[in-house]
Formats: sequence, structure tokens, C-alpha cells
Amino acid sequence: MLNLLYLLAAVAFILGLKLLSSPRTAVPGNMLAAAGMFVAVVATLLIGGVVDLPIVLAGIAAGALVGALLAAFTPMTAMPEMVALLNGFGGAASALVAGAEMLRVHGVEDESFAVVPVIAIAAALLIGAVTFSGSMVAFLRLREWLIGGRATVFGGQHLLNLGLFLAALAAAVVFARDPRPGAAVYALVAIAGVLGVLLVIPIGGADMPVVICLLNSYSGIAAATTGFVINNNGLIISGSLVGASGIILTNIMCKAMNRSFTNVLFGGFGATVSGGAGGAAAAALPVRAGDAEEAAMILEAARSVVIAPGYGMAVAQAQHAVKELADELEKRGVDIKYAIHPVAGRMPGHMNVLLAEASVPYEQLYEMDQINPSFGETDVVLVIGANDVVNPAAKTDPSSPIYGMPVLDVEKARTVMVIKRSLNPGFAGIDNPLYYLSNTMMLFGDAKKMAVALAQAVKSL
Amino acid sequence: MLNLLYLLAAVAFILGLKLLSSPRTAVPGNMLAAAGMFVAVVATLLIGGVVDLPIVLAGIAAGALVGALLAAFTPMTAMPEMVALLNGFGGAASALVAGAEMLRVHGVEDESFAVVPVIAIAAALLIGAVTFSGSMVAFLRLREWLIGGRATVFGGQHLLNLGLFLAALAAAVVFARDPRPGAAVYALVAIAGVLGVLLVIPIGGADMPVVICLLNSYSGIAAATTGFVINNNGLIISGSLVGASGIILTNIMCKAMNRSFTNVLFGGFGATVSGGAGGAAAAALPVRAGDAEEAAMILEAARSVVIAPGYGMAVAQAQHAVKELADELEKRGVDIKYAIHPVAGRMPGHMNVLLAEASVPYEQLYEMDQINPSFGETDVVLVIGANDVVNPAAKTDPSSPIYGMPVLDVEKARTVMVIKRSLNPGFAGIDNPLYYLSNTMMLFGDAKKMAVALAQAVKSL
Amino acid sequence: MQIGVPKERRSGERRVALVPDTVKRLAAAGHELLVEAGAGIAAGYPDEEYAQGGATLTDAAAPWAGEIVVKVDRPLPDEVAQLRPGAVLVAMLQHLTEPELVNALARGGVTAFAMDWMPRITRAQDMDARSSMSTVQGYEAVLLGAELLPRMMPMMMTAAGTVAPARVLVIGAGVAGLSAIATARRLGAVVEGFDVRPATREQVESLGARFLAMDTELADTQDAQGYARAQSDEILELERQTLARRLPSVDLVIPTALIPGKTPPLLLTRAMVESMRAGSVIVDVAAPFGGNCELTRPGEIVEHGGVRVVGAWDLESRKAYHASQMYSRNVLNYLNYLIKDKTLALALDDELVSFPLITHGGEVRAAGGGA
Amino acid sequence: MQIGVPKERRSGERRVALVPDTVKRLAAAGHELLVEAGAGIAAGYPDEEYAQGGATLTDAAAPWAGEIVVKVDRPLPDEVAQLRPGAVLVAMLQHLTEPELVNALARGGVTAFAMDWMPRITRAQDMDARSSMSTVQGYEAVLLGAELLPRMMPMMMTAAGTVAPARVLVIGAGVAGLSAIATARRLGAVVEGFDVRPATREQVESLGARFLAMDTELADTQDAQGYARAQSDEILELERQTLARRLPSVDLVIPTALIPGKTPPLLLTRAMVESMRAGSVIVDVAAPFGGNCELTRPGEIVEHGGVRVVGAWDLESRKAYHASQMYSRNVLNYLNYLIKDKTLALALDDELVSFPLITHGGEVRAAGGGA
Amino acid sequence: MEGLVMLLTVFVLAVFVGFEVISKVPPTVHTPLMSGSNAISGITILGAVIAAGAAVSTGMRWLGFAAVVLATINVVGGFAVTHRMLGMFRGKGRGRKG
Amino acid sequence: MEGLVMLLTVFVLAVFVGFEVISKVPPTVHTPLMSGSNAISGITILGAVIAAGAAVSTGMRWLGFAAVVLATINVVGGFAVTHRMLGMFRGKGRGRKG
Ligand SMILES: NC(=O)c1ccc[n+]([C@@H]2O[C@H](COP(=O)([O-])OP(=O)(O)OC[C@H]3O[C@@H](n4cnc5c(N)ncnc54)[C@H](OP(=O)(O)O)[C@@H]3O)[C@@H](O)[C@H]2O)c1
Ligand SMILES: NC(=O)c1ccc[n+]([C@@H]2O[C@H](COP(=O)([O-])OP(=O)(O)OC[C@H]3O[C@@H](n4cnc5c(N)ncnc54)[C@H](OP(=O)(O)O)[C@@H]3O)[C@@H](O)[C@H]2O)c1
Ligand SMILES: NC(=O)c1ccc[n+]([C@@H]2O[C@H](COP(=O)([O-])OP(=O)(O)OC[C@H]3O[C@@H](n4cnc5c(N)ncnc54)[C@H](O)[C@@H]3O)[C@@H](O)[C@H]2O)c1
Ligand SMILES: NC(=O)c1ccc[n+]([C@@H]2O[C@H](COP(=O)([O-])OP(=O)(O)OC[C@H]3O[C@@H](n4cnc5c(N)ncnc54)[C@H](O)[C@@H]3O)[C@@H](O)[C@H]2O)c1
Repeated sequence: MLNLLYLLAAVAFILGLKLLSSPRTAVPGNMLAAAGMFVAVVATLLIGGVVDLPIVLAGIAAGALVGALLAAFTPMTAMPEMVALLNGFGGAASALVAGAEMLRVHGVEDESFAVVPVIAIAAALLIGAVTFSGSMVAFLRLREWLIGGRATVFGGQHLLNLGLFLAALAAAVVFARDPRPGAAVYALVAIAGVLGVLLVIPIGGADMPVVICLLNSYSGIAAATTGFVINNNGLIISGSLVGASGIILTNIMCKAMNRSFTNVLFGGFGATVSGGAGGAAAAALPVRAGDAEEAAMILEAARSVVIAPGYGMAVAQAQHAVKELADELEKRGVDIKYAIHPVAGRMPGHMNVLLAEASVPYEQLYEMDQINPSFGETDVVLVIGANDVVNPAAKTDPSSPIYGMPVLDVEKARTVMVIKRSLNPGFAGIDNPLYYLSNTMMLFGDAKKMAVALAQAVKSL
Repeated sequence: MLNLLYLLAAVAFILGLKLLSSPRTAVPGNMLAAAGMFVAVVATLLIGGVVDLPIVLAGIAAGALVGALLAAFTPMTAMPEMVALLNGFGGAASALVAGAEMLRVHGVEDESFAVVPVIAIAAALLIGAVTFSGSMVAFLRLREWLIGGRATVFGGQHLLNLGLFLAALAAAVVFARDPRPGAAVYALVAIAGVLGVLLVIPIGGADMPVVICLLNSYSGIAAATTGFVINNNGLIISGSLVGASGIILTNIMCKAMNRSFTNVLFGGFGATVSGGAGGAAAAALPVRAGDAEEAAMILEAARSVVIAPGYGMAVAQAQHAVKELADELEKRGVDIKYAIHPVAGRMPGHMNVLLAEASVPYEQLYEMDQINPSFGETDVVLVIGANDVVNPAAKTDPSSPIYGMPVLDVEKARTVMVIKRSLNPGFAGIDNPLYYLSNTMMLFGDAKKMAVALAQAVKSL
Repeated sequence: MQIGVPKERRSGERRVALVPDTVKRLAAAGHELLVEAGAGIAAGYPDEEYAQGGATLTDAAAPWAGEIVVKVDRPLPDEVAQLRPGAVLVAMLQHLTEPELVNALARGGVTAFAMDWMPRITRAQDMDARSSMSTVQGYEAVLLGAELLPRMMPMMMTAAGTVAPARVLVIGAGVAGLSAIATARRLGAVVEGFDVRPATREQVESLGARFLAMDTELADTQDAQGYARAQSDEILELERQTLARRLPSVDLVIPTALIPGKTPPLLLTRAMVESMRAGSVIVDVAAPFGGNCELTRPGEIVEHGGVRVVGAWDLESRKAYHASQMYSRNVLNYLNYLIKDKTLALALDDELVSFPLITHGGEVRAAGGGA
Repeated sequence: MQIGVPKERRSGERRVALVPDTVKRLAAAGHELLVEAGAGIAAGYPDEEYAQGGATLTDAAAPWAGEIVVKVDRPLPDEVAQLRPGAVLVAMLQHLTEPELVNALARGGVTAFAMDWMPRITRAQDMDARSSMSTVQGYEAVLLGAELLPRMMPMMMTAAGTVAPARVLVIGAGVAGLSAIATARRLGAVVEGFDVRPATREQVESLGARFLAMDTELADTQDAQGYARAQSDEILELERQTLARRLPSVDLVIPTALIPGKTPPLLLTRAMVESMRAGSVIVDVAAPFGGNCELTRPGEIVEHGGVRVVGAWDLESRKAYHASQMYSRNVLNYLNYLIKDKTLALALDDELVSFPLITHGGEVRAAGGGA
Repeated sequence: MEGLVMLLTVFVLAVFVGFEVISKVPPTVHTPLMSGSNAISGITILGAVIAAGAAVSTGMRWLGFAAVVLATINVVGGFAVTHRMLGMFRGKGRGRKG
Repeated sequence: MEGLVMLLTVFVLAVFVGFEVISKVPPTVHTPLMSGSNAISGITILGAVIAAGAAVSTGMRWLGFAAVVLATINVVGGFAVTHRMLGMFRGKGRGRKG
């Protein structure tokens, strides 16, 4: 019966995760998962062989109170560290359960105690401890209580990590041969804790979410391992579910943030990528590089998209592809406008010729003065091979050679996407601060190819 | 140990299916799945409690021989019916195993025989028999040994199916109360067999693959049910895997063929599409209506494609979409030419204006006299909204009002695809024999929409 | 057979009935070609090319003595006299507008084919000079209009402000009208098309232009040949009302409405022209038949309240090179159709022969307006 | 401030320096506008609109008494005399070609700004009359050429045979050249562009046209302003060889090559013109400065061996409505830049002020060719 | 009971895997995939082997034997046919490059 | 042994489900999904409850108690936080329709 209910809970989790992965259905997804959890916990309390109910209920009450308060009073901006903290608690809980189980083994002094649970205990301790300490570092880092937001990288780090991991394994082996509290198990936990710290510190603040996601996967694995320890189906299914999906999610997030997955897995994925063949000064600043899939999702979800074409669209002869992308978006109810800067391109009316060739209706073309006031309410601006004409330095930087020229106020939009091949400057030969803004996503590539890729990605959403 | 090996086999199946779903990896995928099967069978033979090895080996040898011969000597064109036949055998085997198991129950006369396996036996018999008879009908239909290729639909069919299903259920209940060979079980099998026939006969020849896929899913479910009968993990995992993925694949195929999934599930998704608002005279003659996916595959595989546009392309303003399709094909190494008939459209140079607007290079445009000699070596001609200008009656039928007008000799190409909305005539108001030729595939729909769909289908190949 | 190609003498005419390429093909088929020296010069075809093509360059009289005489325009009265009895004349006769000429031809015993009176059927399209000339007219009308406009056609958003696209209204969406629509669209103008035949809506839209619809549904506006019928006065008034609403915002108007054998409908009155903006242009393609505009004077540019009304009548001649090429191709196709085994066999039961045959055996035939 | 807008008097000039829309904006900013009656008529802007915009319509003399006088062309000698000392003149002075005028302006104590001599920097683009006028020139040159050609521009495959597309060669891919390329492409011609500045290759291709490359790689062909440098005789000879190979198959040539302050390079010799087909057309946009073609005579159409060479000099006036609109927008932007708080403060350390400032305080400034 | 729940658990999870494992399938591999998964559904051969090999009665033995034969045909034929189909279009792939 | 194999089977299948269940995730839901799945990983609460509720020694009881507290924080906090995050952007979603 218990296992049947656990199965039910597991199904709820699976469906919950599935629903959670689409914005439209995420809320019911979360509720379904919570309901599954509720069923599993109540079932355990009632028919899970709980003897000492008061202490359990006390623990649950205390935990629920703290959890609810934390959730209610954490500011929205502090969500990532909150998740890190909670995740650390989950890992710790797994390790503690493993520890308790070890004590039971010790307590009953039953020599016949199978080898598998012992290995599982060691593994749960190891993974739980890594999860806990790693999550705590991530939490502190995000709270900026630790080392600021910068990554700490040092030579030989990978070697050290490897050494520590081997040491932990050795301790685990010693413990498995004699599964009782003692030096071996303490060493195991201590080493694991250090390992968790070392895995996280090389990672920069901006990349923390990826790490938290990975640690979340670890805590799932810890739970599954604990399941093997206490021979519990529910833990195994749910834990391995979270473990596996967490890894996939980590991978997805890595792609979205243009990071290498292997680097994350092994820690120390280091300094943020420098922006392609960017200008010398630029290399120091971080840019967010996106890919077609990610951009397509954002575009598809937008209500209004303004396309700001420039000389790069002309060079790439991307006008037809751009029109096709716009058509696809319009089909999905997105409102499309084109913002034509008076000097975009290399001749007066350059954009007009090309867009007319691609049969873009004149009604969708807006002059700069018409459209500038509306950027504030625009969800996404898609800048295609334009540079000088969207350079905010013209408004803000009196030392800029284009200071005073009116430009498209694209940076006021919620999201700005820029298609160009590199961070190289345009006609005026100057760097563009737009590319380094937090609401800008760079889509590096030839304008035509990227527009085609975007259209295709939108279609296949 | 046995279950561990079954798990291994199951993993092989899962990965195999995954690999099979991409053309690049399909071959290793198939091999992996076969290897998994080999492991599972050998394990069962060795440690599955087989007592009477000779008879089993004899059976396997016989089956392997027949299977290999069938596989080796079936012509490539007969593959779908081959799959139907094999699938029927699988379903039959499941039913037989369930029957054998029933005999065991009967044999041991053990009153304590659990209720679950009995239900499972009934279910396995039912599903297995449906799979078998349905597959056989599909096989015979495809071989054209039965009722030609036409669908048989009659009123009240759904009601009859429902009645039969309820009757089968009743028989199953009777059987479960007294699980021994007898009237109930025979009735069950017989009814199931009839049900299988009825589910398949309403389906037209062109839609058979979808049905076979669904029956394949059923045979998976039959295997899983059998797994519950004999308490075998391997059967359960693999069977449910096939059952579930088969349903998904059926759904995918339905979408690709523009069929309703529910209609397939409940049988009788009806007669082949009649050619839209086709001409009265035309309705009598058979045309081959294709869909975008099918057409895309042929286009993608072609070396040379000639596009013959007409007034319909202009009406649909499909020129940009056509250019995009051509671009996609060119990217894949297909040679593209446009055949411009001098009076295509409604004004001199009509096609030129539109194609120039879509930036089709002049070099790809060929006059009728230039291109007519080369149609014989053309793989595919894609006629887009042209009618009179590709009407072979102009050459062959002296009574035709357009007799003597030179037309594009598109029918000489290996394959002709015609995009138009119906079988309605064009400007000259006359029927076009081209549409009824055996090498012609009609793609019914608005030219722009169809061109977009083709481009997308080509991209997603 | 002997085929004569005289030089065109109508003033302003620059076309030639056969270009060297078609001459070569006819010569290759065994015909003897008598081409008046200098016949093709104005269209851009020098005498040498004719000579190379196998033609004999002659004086002005010789071509008229040919068994077949091919011309662009109908012959002038003195030219008719030069035709031998029994000779075959192939030209755009515009016979409906000049019965006198037709009678003269009949009297002279001339077998006269009207290249501008081919049946409007798919099979006859490659001989249909009306279509090919209309194509040139529509193109050239827009080019001429664009050139006369003080505005530019396409929209341009520049540092010096936005240049609004020109608005073009094409009245009559036959072959010339559609060609005009296509050309104006190419230049980036905002184009509307207007016609009484409902079938034209789809055709206008098939060129990416807007169709200007009347408030009333019209029925039965088209005859068997696809030509428009003359409309009642009420309908014409309704048409004018529809057009009048658009005119104040239109920069270029290209009227092309014709009804074979009738005076073209009056669709633009003086008052309507006065409602247009100064600087606007009307290129009246119907001018040779009287025009669709009240102010049109064929062959002249009338300026009225800042609006220029072009009585376009030499549009084809302004593109004489290609117009000649296309016309001569029509003629070639027709001669090839008529002449079997080097003789002309008149299958009078064949629509393609009988329809354009205006005079024959001394008589004016039914199609030619005779009994 | 008082801003005078005299009527343009150069013969053939149809533009006007300010259009009613800009007049309205300046009036709204508190300026007094003295517009000569009839100044805008030729460009399509009637006097009433100026009056409505807040201008005072005056006789011919009054505008010249304004504190600021805005014109399109440089003033005629007698007009210079009418300017008050200390007055500000804003016009396309073409000062490099007429030192005499510059001296006269300096002598008269006029502060003269050359709208055609804006620095070629991004910031100055909306005041750069050279760009906006070049845009019009390129467009109109193609239209004029297309109109003069006896051929049609686009390819058409018709029942009367295939009409081959016209081949257009644009020499000099500056603003006018690019505009010409775009227009010819719109009309469906097969277009090639040619220039000495390597950066133009990408620009030509960005309009979908082909770039005609020379066999030699050229370096250092561009000065700091983006203008081409004068090329050595060898290079010019190489250029002519490259062009000569194309000319026999080209129908329309649009030369636009200029070097500021110098005579335009001679790129089309008589012999080269003779190699072209009869009926071809050359529209020499460089004509006002002497032309790129040996046969060019500014303001005339020279026919030579069947090729017509148009010494285009009033291209902008042929599109006077839009040309005036764009020019007056440039002027408006520049005045807005110069005038702060209703007074003109000359920040001579500002490139945008000092670069186009030709005479000031009785002296010819360095930019103006002075010491 | 517990055993049955375990089987059910396995069943449910396998169904989920089956639902998720194939998502985007290009039409080219529709038929091979169907055929391959049909071969996998021949897994019922295990049941057949057990039924035939551990029969408790002649009837059961013969039913089992028949099941073994049919299931083996399904398995062997299925995988072989799939392989042939795939071979065809691998061949095509090669042909195109050449 | 058989029991362990069953657990392993369940584990392997669940891992497959986990791998497949999420494939295309728009960036907007990255964080909520992570947070939700983090809450699910609090399933270890079951182990904690059993450890605390069926402790055989005081040490075990207190370890179990600590585990229950931490795991509950994880579960309750996790789901609640996820809900809050989603609430934020459900507002946006509603905005779209409006
Ligand atoms: N409109 C006129 O009349 C005129 C005339 C002369 C000069 N200008 C000047 O030109 C500039 C126009 O501004 P703009 O924003 O249009 O152009 P821009 O500032 O020159 O920037 C164009 C950008 O497009 C990118 N690009 C080039 N080829 C590309 C390709 N194939 N695919 C994707 N991206 C490509 C380049 O970046 P990557 O190299 O990184 O790809 C470049 O930064 C202004 O400074 C204006 O003053 C205008
Ligand atoms: N070129 C000229 O100068 C000229 C002038 C006048 C007449 N014509 C005549 O026009 C004809 C031209 O031949 P053609 O082959 O180009 O055209 P057509 O024979 O008129 O056939 C056009 C076909 O396009 C289909 N169609 C229409 N709208 C469509 C849409 N939105 N999507 C897909 N298909 C669509 C129609 O079939 P459905 O309704 O089934 O879709 C129709 O059968 C000739 O008979 C010619 O003589 C030509
Ligand atoms: N199948 C063929 O061989 C062929 C070839 C060419 C043209 N056609 C058809 O012939 C027909 C006539 O073509 P055309 O260009 O010679 O016509 P046209 O020159 O006689 O007339 C031009 C246009 O003016 C329109 N018109 C007449 N009266 C009007 C009015 N009162 N108001 C508005 N518009 C008016 C006509 O409808 C026509 O579209 C068209 O239907 C065309 O498609 C057929
Ligand atoms: N950023 C700005 O504000 C701005 C604005 C407009 C133009 N520009 C730039 O200014 C430059 C000049 O533009 P323009 O149109 O005024 O030039 P222009 O009118 O002076 O010359 C026209 C063209 O002729 C070319 N040319 C000169 N000598 C030649 C020769 N011997 N052979 C072939 N071609 C020759 C030049 O390279 C130029 O492209 C261009 O680089 C243009 O992009 C910049």
C-alpha cells in the first residue's frame, strides 16, 4: 500500500515536472508536485512504521514554520540564494538520514547487515555533505557575505579536487568494512564538505544559478541513495527523477548561458566568456550571448517585437529571412513593427529598399521619432546588424564622436537582442555600450543565417 | 540475476528506440535493441527455469528461419505489410502465452491462484487476439488480397465495436471467475478477433501505416500484460515501453499525415480524402493526394527540381515562400530551375514580376523552349498553381480548346507534384489530365501555405 | 512567299513590323523578305542586321508589292493604293475605329488580317499583338508618369526626413493596367487597381496591389472574349463617384479602360481632375481612342490646375526596341500558323483565321464590321 | 530671427530652400519668415501654404534683407550684392568650383555656410544636403535613363518572346550611385556597380547588385571624409580598361564619380562610347562638374553613334517636390543646431560649425579654400 | 501484493519512459522506427520460452511452442527487416554524396 | 538480491524518466523549475520521518529529528517559493491576454 502511494506520488512528481517546464502550466505543475509530496508524507506517517509520532510531528511543525517564513519573507530578488539554502538543507537531511541509519546498523550490531546499504550510506553521506557545503557556499556567495561575487580560481584546483575525492572514497571503503561511527565516517563527511566548497568557489556570481541547479541534481541523487539505504521506493524514484532531470536542466541552462557543461560538472568553469572577437576594451566586460532557441522562446512569448535593422542586414541580404521570421511571429499573435533609423545602412532609404523587396508592408515601418516613445512598452527589440544607430552613447557620452545624434532608444525595451557577427564596431568605429547591458542578449552570427535559425526555432516551438 | 539482465535488455531497448528516432543513428539503434533482445532470450534460456530445452530451441530455430527468410525475400516495396504480418505474430504469441499460462492454472488446479494473473490472462488474450486479427487484415489489405485498397465504412460501426468490446469484457469476467479453458475463453478470443477485423477494415490503404503503428503499440501492451501473467519484469518493461512509444509514434504519424488521432484510436477514420471541391467529372478518377512531409522527402532526395509557377502562385502571393523552399532545397544540393511558361498568370511577365520580387536570380528562370527538352531528366517538377500551361491535353487532345498551344512538358518528369486548392479548372475552364497520371502527386492547399509547409518539412528532415 | 516590310510612316511611330531575328527565321523558312531600307533604324535595328538576316533592302515602294505585307500601324490611304489586289496585309488595323480604311482595303481586294483583333483564347496568345503592346504601354505609362511627377515613387526614411511613397491609381485592370500595376509596385509606390470586371480583383491582388472596390456589385460586365461591356450611365456615374473619393490623395493616375470599337468610358471629369493635388499626373493610356479623361488631348500634355494630363499615344514607340521585338514575334507566330508549305491556306472555319480576317475577296467580313 | 527665402533664379531650378512644413516649424520657434511670393510654386508648394505656415509673403527684395538668407543654389552675383553685411547665408555654395563668388561673399561681410560641405560624420547626417540631393539624383538618373532607353528594364517571359532585362552599370558608388543601383534593381535591371573605394564593394552587394572589380587591388583611395582621392593616370587607365570590357553589353550607364573640388575623373572616352550598342544611354550625374564622359555636355543630350549621353544637371529639380522637402529639412536641422535662444552663436571649435563655414568676418576661411 | 506493486511501479515508469523517449521523429524514420519497436514487442518470446520450456501439460507445451515460433519470427524478422530498411536509406545517403 | 534488483530497475527507469521528462524549457521557467525540483528532492523527508519515528537509539532519534526539520524546510520552503515565483509571472501572463 505504502509503495502504491509512493508510486502515486512519483507519478505526481513526474507530471509536475513536466507541467513546470512550460510557463502556461507551471502553477498547476507545482501544486501537483506538492500534492504528491503531501500524499507521500502522510502515508509514511500513517503506515510507514512510525513509532514516535510526536517527535516527528514536532520536527515537521518546526520545519514547516521556518520554511513558510523563509518563503514568505525572502524578497523576490533573493530567490536564487533561497533555493541554494533550501537545497543545502535537503542535502544535509539526506546525509543525516544516512547517519541515523548508520547508527541503527551500529545499534542492532547485526553482523549480517548487507553490504549494499552500507555502500549506500557512505554514498549518501558523501553526496549529502557535498550538496550541503556546496549549497551553503553558493548561498553565502549570492548573499555577498563571502568573497564578493568574483570567482576564485587557482592552479591545480582540479588536481586537488581529484585528490580529495579519492580520499573520500578511501574513507568510504574503510567505513564500509566496519560500518560504525568513527574516524572514517567523520573524515568522509569532512572531506565531502571541503569538496563541496571547492567545487563552488571557482564559479562567478552570474553563473551561480547553473551551479545551484547542479547541486539540486546532487541532492536528488543523495535522496535516491538514501532510498537504497532505507529500502524505500519513494525516495529512489523521486530522488533519481530529480537527479536526472536536474542534470538535464543544468545542461539546458548552460546552453542558454553559453557555458560548457563539462566545466560546470567538474567545477571551475571559470571566468565569463569574453565576447568573441570583440574590441580590446570590450573584452573585459561581460556580454550575454544567447542562441536561436532561447531567443525564439523569448520572441514567441512577447506581445510586441520591434525590429531595428541596420547595415548588417543589408550586407547579409537578410531581408527575406527577417520577413519570414516576422511572419512566423505575427502568426503567433506577436505585434511586429520595424524601427527605421534615418541613417541606418549606407545610403538614404537603404532599409526601405530592402524591406520593400521583402514585401514588408509600409504600415509596419516606423520612423525614429514615431517609435522612440514606445520602446518603454516594447517587450523585445531585435536589432539586426545595426550598431551606430542604436548606440546609447550618442545620448549619454559627450566624448563620443556621435554624441548628439538621435538614436533608437532600444535599450528601454524589456529585452534587447542584437544579431551581429562579433563585437566589432560599425561605421563610426566606436564601441557600443548597448551590448553590455543586462537586458541585452547577443546573437552572434551572420544576420541571414541567424534570422533563418530564429524563424525555424520559432516554428518548432 | 535474470531480472538484472532483463533490466540491461530494457536499457538497450530504451536507448535503441531513442537512436532509432534519428536517421543518423538508426542503424546502431536497431542493433542495440537486437543485442538487448539476444541477451534477454539467452538469459531466459539459461537461467529462466527452462526445463524442456529441445522443444524451445526447435521453436526458436524454426521461427528464426522463417523470420530471416521473410525479411530477406520480401521486396522493399512490401515492407509495410511485412511489418503488419510480424506484428500479428507477436500479438498471437502473447495470446498463446496467456493461453498456456491458463492451462498451467488449470493444470495445477490451485484454487489459491491469484486474481491478478487471471485478469492479466484475460487482458492478454483480448489484446493479443485483437492485435493478431487486426494485423492480419492490415496485411491482407496491403497485399490487396482483400477488398482492394478501399475503405469499408458502414453506419453504426462505432456502436457495433462498442457492443463487441462489452461482450468481450463480459466473457473476460466469466472467465476470471472460473479460469479454465471453456466457452468463456473461446468467446473472448473470438470476439476479440472480430473486433480486430472491424477496427481495421474502415481504414483506407494510404492510412494503413498509422494503423499498423497503433497495432504495434497494442502488441506491446499485450506483451506487458503477459508479463503480469507470468510475473516477468522484462516483459513488463519492454512491453509497456513499446506500448507507450507506439502510441506517441502513432500520434506523430497522424500529425504528419494530417489525420485525427482519436479517429484512428477508435477505428474508422474514414475514406480517402476526396479532392476538395473538385470538378464533377474529376471525382470519378482517382488522384494521388500527398502531404507536405511525403512531398518534402521526395524533393529532398531529388537531384533536380523544376518549379513551374502559374496564376495560383500569384493569387496566393506565394513567391517568397517558394523562394524559401527553393533555398532550402538548394542548400541540400538540389538543382533548382524555374520553368516560365509564356502565358502563365494573367499578364505577360506575371511570373517574372513576382519571382523578381522574391529575388529569384534571373539565371534560374528558363523559357518554355529552353526547358522543355530537359523534363525527361528531371526528378521532380513542382507545379505551383499552374493549370492550363501544364495541361498535356494541349498536345494530345485535338478536341481541347487549347489544342495546339505549346505547354510545359512537365509530365515527362519522374515525379510531378501539383499544388492547388482543388481539382477545379483554370482560366481556360477545362479539366487537366495531368492530375490523374500515375506519376503525379496532388498537394491540395493554398499555394503559400503549402510552400511554407514544404519548406518546413524539408528543414525538419 | 514574298513578304514586304515597309517603313512606318505615321508621325511619331518608331516601331518596325519585323525585327532582324524574325526576318532571319522567315528567310530560313524559304520566304523572300523585302525590307525597306531604314525601316528598323528608329527602333534600334540597323539595316546591316536585316541584310545579315537574309532580307533584301529595298526602296520605299518594293515592299508594297509583296504577296504579304506586314506593318505595325494600319496603312495610310496612299499606302492602301500601293497594295496589289489579292495581297495579304498583316497589321494592327484598328478597323473598328476607321470603317473607311476597311472599305478601301476591301475594294482593293486585299486580304487583311488585324493583329489587334485576335480571339482572346489561350491558344492565340502568342499571336495576340494587343496583349504584347498593352504590356509595353502599361510599363511605359508608369515610367513616363514617374518621370513627370515632382515626387519620388518609393518610400524612403532618410536623415532628411521621410519621403512618402507615391500613390498610384490604375483604372482598368486589363493587360496594360496590370502591367502598369506591376511596374508601379516595382518602383515602390502604393498602388490601387480599379475595374468593372469582377475577375480583375484577384488579378490585381495577385500583383500585391489593392483593389479599389465599388460600393455596388456589378454583374455581367464581361463579354465572351473577356472584354468589358460598355456600362450604363448610372454605373459610370457610380464609378466616377468611387474614383472621385480617391483622387485627392493620388499622385499618379493611369487610366486604361477600353471597350473595343466604342469610345472609351469617361471616368475622369474636369471637376475630378481639379480635385487632385497640384503636381499630380494622369497618363491616359486610352488616349488614342479618345481617353478616359475629359481633359485628355491625344498626343499632348495638358496642364490644368497644376495637374498634367498626358494624352499618351506613342507609349509603344517610346520602347520601340522591345515593342518591335514582341510585335514581330506575334507576326511571326501568326504567319507560321497561316502559311503551310509556303502557301497561305485560309481555313475559314478556324477561329484563329476567321476572327482577325477583316477583308477578303473584295468584301468586308462580319468581324470587320461588315454585313 | 529674420529668415529670408528668395525664389531661386538659376534657370531650370525648380527647388525651394524651405517648404511650408519647415517654415511652420521655424515660425513656431519664434522666427520671422520672409518668403518671396511664388518661391515654392515650381516645386509644388503654393503660396497659401507658406502663409498658413506663418510666413510673410514678400516681393523679390525683402528676403535678401533677412538676418539669415536660405537658398538652394549659390547666389547669383547680383544677389550677393543684396546681402547685408553680417548676414548669414545658408546655401549649397559649391564654393570649390567658384572662388570668385567666395571672395565676393567675404568682401560683403557675409557669414556663409555651405550646406553641401558638411563634415561626413554620422552626427551631421541630417544636415548633409549633399547626401539628400545625391539620393534624389541617383533615383532620377535611373528613371530618366529608363525613359530614354528604347528597351524595357525588367525581364519578361511572355507569349511574344522573352524580353531580356536591361543591363545597368553605375560608376561611382557614393550616395548617388547607391541610390541609382537601388532604383535600377527595383525596376528589374541587371545592375553592376563600380568604384575605386574598396569599402563600396560590400555596399554595392548589400543592395543585391554585382560589384565590378578591377584586376588590381587599390589601396588608399579614400580620404578622411570618406571621399575618393583623385587617382593617378595609370589607375584611371586601368579603370577605363575594366569599364571598356563591360560597355558593349550595357544598356544604361550612370556615371557618378566625383572628387570634391576637382574635375571629375574621365572614365568614359569617346572610343568607349562608340563601343556601346545603338540605343544605349549614358546619364552622366557628374555633368554639373564636367562629367565622367568625354562627350558629356552639361544640360544637353548628345547623341553619338546611336548612344545618347545625357549631361544631367537638373536631376534634383525634376523631383523638386521631394528634393525641396529633403533640402529644407537639412536646413531646418542645421539652423536648429546653430541657433540657440534665438541667436546665432558660432562655436568655431565645433566641427559642425567650422567645417561648412566658408566666409566669416570678411574673410575666406580655410575650409573655403582661403589661406 | 508488494511484488505486484513493484511490477506496477516498473510498468508505470516504463510507460513514462515510452511516452518520453521519442518526441521528434522525422518522417523518414517513421517506418523503421515502427518496425524496430515492433521487433522489441516480440519480447513476449521470453514468456513463450518459459511457457514452452516449463510446460506442465502437453497443451501448454504446444501452445508455448507455437508462441515461441511466432514470437521468434516477430523478433528475428522484425530486426532484420528494420536493418534492411535502414540499409536502403543509408545507401541513398551514400549515393547522394557520390 | 531480487529486491535490490527491483530497486535498481526502478532507479534506472526513474533516471530515464528524469532525463526525458524535461526537454525544451524556456528560460523564463528555468528558476521555478529548478526550485520546484529542489522541493521534490526534499523527498528525503520520508527517510527522515522513518529515521526519527522508528529510531532505535537517542542519537538516531536526534539525527532523525534534525533531518526532519531540515527536510521539511526544504519541502515547504521549496514549494512555497516556487509558487511565489510563478505567481509573479502568472501576473505577466494575464497581462498578455488583457
Ligand atoms: N544611411 C546613410 O545614408 C549612411 C551613409 C553613410 C554612412 N552611414 C553611417 O552608417 C552607419 C549606419 O548605422 P548602422 O547601425 O546601420 O550600421 P553600422 O553602425 O555600420 O553597423 C552595422 C553592423 O552590422 C554588423 N554586420 C555586418 N555584416 C553583418 C552580417 N553579414 N551579419 C550580421 N551582422 C553584420 C556589423 O557588426 P559585425 O561586424 O560584428 O557583424 C556592424 O557593426 C551610421 O554610422 C551612419 O552614419 C549612413
Ligand atoms: N499570361 C497572360 O498574359 C494571360 C492573360 C490572360 C489570360 N491568360 C490565361 O491564363 C492561363 C494561365 O495559366 P496558369 O496555369 O498560370 O493558370 P490557370 O490555368 O488559370 O490555373 C491557375 C490554377 O491555380 C490554382 N490556384 C488559384 N489560387 C490558388 C491558391 N491561392 N493556391 C493554390 N492554387 C491556386 C487554381 O486551382 P484551384 O482553384 O484548384 O486552386 C487554378 O487552377 C492560361 O490559360 C492563359 O491563356 C494568360
Ligand atoms: N486568354 C487570352 O488569350 C487573353 C490574352 C490577353 C487578354 N485576355 C483577356 O482579355 C481581357 C481584356 O484585356 P485587354 O487588356 O485587352 O482589355 P481592354 O484593353 O479592352 O480594356 C482594358 C481594361 O479596361 C476595363 N474597363 C472597360 N470599361 C471599364 C469601365 N467602365 N470602368 C473600369 N474599367 C473598365 C476592362 O475591363 C479591361 O480590364 C482580359 O480579361 C484579359 O485577361 C485574354
Ligand atoms: N557618415 C556620413 O555622415 C556620411 C554621409 C554621406 C556619405 N558618406 C560617405 O561619404 C563618401 C562619399 O560619398 P559621396 O556620394 O558624397 O561621394 P562623391 O559624390 O564625392 O563621389 C561619388 C563616388 O564616386 C567615386 N569615385 C571617385 N573617383 C572615382 C574614380 N576615379 N573611379 C570610380 N569611382 C570614383 C567615389 O568613391 C564615390 O563613391 C562615402 O564614403 C559615403 O559613405 C558619409
